[in-house]
Amino acid sequence: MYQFLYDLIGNEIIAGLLVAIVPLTIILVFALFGIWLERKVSAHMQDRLGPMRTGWHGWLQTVADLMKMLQKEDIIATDADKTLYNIAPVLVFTGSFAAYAVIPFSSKLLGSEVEIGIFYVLAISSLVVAGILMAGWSANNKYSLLGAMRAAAQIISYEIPTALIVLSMVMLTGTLSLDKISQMQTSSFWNWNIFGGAIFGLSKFLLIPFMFVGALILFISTLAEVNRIPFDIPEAESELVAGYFTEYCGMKWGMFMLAEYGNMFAVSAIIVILFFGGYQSPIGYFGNSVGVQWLVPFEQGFWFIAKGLTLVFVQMWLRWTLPRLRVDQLMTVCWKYLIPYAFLNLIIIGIISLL
Amino acid sequence: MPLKTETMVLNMGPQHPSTHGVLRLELEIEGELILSVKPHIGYLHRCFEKHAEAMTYPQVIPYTDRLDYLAAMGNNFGYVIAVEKLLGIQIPERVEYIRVIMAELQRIASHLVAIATNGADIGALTPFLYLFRDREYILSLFEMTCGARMLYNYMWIGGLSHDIHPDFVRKTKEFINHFRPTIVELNNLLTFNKIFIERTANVGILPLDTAINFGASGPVLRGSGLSFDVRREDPYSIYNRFDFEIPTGKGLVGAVGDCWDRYYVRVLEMEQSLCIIEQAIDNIPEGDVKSAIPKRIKPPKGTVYARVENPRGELGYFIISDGNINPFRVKVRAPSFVNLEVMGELCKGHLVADVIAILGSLDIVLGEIDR
Amino acid sequence: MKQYFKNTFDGIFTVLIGMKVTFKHLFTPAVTIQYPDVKVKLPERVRNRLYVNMDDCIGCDQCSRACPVSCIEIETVKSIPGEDLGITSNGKKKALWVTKFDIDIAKCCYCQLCVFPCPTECIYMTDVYEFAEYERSNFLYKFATLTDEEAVQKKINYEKFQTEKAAAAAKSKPETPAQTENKSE
Amino acid sequence: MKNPEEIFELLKSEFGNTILGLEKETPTEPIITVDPMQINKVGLFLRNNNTLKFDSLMVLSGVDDANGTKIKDEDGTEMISGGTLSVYYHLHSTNLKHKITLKVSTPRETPQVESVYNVWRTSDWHEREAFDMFGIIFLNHPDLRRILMPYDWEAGYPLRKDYKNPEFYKGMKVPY
Repeated sequence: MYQFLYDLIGNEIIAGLLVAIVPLTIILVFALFGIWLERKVSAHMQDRLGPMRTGWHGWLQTVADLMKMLQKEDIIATDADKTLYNIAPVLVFTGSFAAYAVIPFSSKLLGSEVEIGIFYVLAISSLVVAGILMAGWSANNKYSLLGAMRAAAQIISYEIPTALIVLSMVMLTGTLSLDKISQMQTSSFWNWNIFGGAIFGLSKFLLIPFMFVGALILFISTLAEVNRIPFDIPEAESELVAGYFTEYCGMKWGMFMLAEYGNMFAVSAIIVILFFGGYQSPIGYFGNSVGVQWLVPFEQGFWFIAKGLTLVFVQMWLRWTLPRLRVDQLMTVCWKYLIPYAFLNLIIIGIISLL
Repeated sequence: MPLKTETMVLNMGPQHPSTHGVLRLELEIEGELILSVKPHIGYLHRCFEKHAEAMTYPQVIPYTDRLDYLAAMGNNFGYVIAVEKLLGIQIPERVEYIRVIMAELQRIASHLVAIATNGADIGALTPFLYLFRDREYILSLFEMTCGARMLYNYMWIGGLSHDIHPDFVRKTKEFINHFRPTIVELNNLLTFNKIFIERTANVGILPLDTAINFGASGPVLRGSGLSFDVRREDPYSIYNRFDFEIPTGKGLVGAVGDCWDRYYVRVLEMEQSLCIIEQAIDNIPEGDVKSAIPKRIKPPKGTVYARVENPRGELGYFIISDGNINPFRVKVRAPSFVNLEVMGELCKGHLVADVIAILGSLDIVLGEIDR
Repeated sequence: MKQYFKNTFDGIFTVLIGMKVTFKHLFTPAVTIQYPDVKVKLPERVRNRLYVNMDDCIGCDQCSRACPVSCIEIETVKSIPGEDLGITSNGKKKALWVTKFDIDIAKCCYCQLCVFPCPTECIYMTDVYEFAEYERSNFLYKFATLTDEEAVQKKINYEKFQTEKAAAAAKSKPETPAQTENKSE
Repeated sequence: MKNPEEIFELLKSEFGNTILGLEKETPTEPIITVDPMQINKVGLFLRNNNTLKFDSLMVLSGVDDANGTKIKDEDGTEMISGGTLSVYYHLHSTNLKHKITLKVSTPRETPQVESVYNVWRTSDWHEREAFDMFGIIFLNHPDLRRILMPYDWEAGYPLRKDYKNPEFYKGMKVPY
């Protein structure tokens, strides 16, 4: 994608910018769609209808919200720490937007095919913690301070199980680059990593249960990184009013929302790539069978977004069923349950891959 | 020399999403650990007792509705029994049956709100919507009989303001058949959910002797294991004709008397109320509900203390009359006022998130605390 | 150790049960209605806004005495014997001009205590519940049918009639004791 | 299960003249009047004696008896002087299932009552409310301050019969 544009324009800065525009639009479009989806899913799960007024089934609702947020007055608390207060939302949004640089949406559209894809994603996503701490501290409000402290503890401690599961997958597939991992899981869904990857024989069947356990642990720990129920303690509505972004309003608050939904899709994209075969279609490509070669990347894009959305739906589904954990229980779940299971999983996958 | 840390005073102030009304909790916290809780009340004080001294006896009833605005039928019931005891008049059977049915329906509606807000405070938003949908059935039953949804002024001294609607009996039976499976669904979704149990078991344990010493009553006392219910201890109206058990906290999940027990006692009580309604709905005797309403109510000089089992606990009315048409003094013993005193004891050593869970399990309503 | 695995198993199992319940509700039809377009049909005993049917009202002041928040103010003027004030629906002869009948619906607590004592059932509660106003003064509903000057007019001819009656009584009295005369002028 | 008369005899024999009398003639409940300074000891005895076991104080209510002389001062407001303020204690035993009502009267000018805080912890807020509404001082109560009215409400005690609403409170008009 970048190479193609670079040959076209010649100047790498403009080409780089153009390449960066594509994931940005994807995030914005997904955020608008995600917020609407969340309101409709939560509504129908609770026997109500959700937004119905703006357009058919309220699909323009999020656009209306965006307009409202844009023209809202931007109030800054008088004794808030101005500079930190303004940087925080930008930092949080860039943290989640930067992760999209390496996510391969399809074989053609894959941003920078840098070799250390997954390692880069882990590093960038911890930038969000700094943003949240800044937001909490600079708002000079006791509730946001409590929320920020909780967020720091939660996101940092949940990076360890994520790193362990990613480690076990990298050990299995041998590469760090997300694009290569997706390419290894070609042709049918039976070759997806969740079913033991594209190898044959006994070890494939032995791997399947541990792959399921690994996917579950990754799903839970990334849920905690994105602050979604049952781990949404930093912005617990019923205890801390709105946690670290209590004092924000207008577009700054909008940035936090955008970052949360952007993170949600980025995290489910990572899980899809690692376990559910990235942009590979489960049942072969319609384009190949019909011989229309240029259709394949679009199909890949479609499959990738479809899988991403199902995982986002599961995250929303969890949000509207489960209550919220307490801060110390959150730590016990991470340190006493997820990390030991992730270690065990890592060791067993290592042994099986030696067979 | 340990690091010098000072405690932070956090105001869970009058405007807070989960203080169930205008209550200010002054938390002294160290990090997340709570050292002391000081409740400040009085934000919703509407001088009920001063008003009552200026009104005639029947005019006080709309004011009693506004005490515990989630269980207005129970408040009317208490006040009306107190004045009838003072007057010493005989109530027709039909009125007694209808009053018991209305009080039990109101208990279910009030417990639905208590359970819904307790769940919502801990984060589960979906049960909140399901339970409010069921509560809507009960409110439409009330609206059908007396025209109002929450503040009824339905029970008068000596009778009722309206007779029940012709198809009230059929609709109540419909409600009972609809409501039983939803309790099972609630148990699947929330009561036995591991995260909910984790958040409420062994949190805010109220030992039995402090509960009695603090005068707690209702689900808060029964959650600590004592099966004390005014309908069984000091039977008023015709409650001695119905057989129903008194659910108490048994510590199925954590210690006896923790938040989960108080929550689960309310769920079981709803089922018991359904049984009472079923026993009462079929044999409502015929009769006129307004026959025993005296034209001029002038009770003799004297004092009376009558108490009623409200969904939040034992609601008592202490009325002193000096012989003319206005009561001389009306003192309300509000259950939430007494249950809230336990808050200071319960929250020591817990986390900020537990204060919300404990407050939700105490199920207080600021209307009757501040009067 | 056993408790450890029981916790993990419990955690996963109860979460799945909860998810099954909410998934089932994804397909049950919604119970809410779109309010301004679809309105709930209220039962007939509903008590929302007060209405007074003035031609039945005999100005007996029962309702304003029964009201706990005293939001009903009534002023009446006695009628002169010659005047005819019409008959209420149930055939009772009216004897008082109701010059002022105000209900401050902002203070009303909708308890319906005023509806029961009314002898001619002219005050009752309708099912109108959308009567928001921009100013609080618009909540003072004036039900009196007499315009202001008519009300003043009625007061004047009542006082006039009063003085004539007093004078007539003073004239008829002198045939009996004589000395009362100077007192009555 | 003891009826009020037996309890009265028991208390009379135990405490002698601090128990002032038993009012039985007014309807629905006999009331034992007790000397205000001894209510703490009587309460402890009632709770710890194992034939009585009154372990729960249902309600503690302050009452302005308004039996003093009504004097009208110049601008028509009437003040009551003399007379008594009284406090009613309704006690209940959870396991012996019997109830009793105690009454304590104190002069209106210097209303002093012994606090029963150490006997029944529930009296903490009830006594604060009686103080807030009637001005009855409860001796050695841990923190006797107003509970329902604003803490710095200096316009007197609202539930007294001769209470007049102040014109302004911190610049806000009180009667609307």
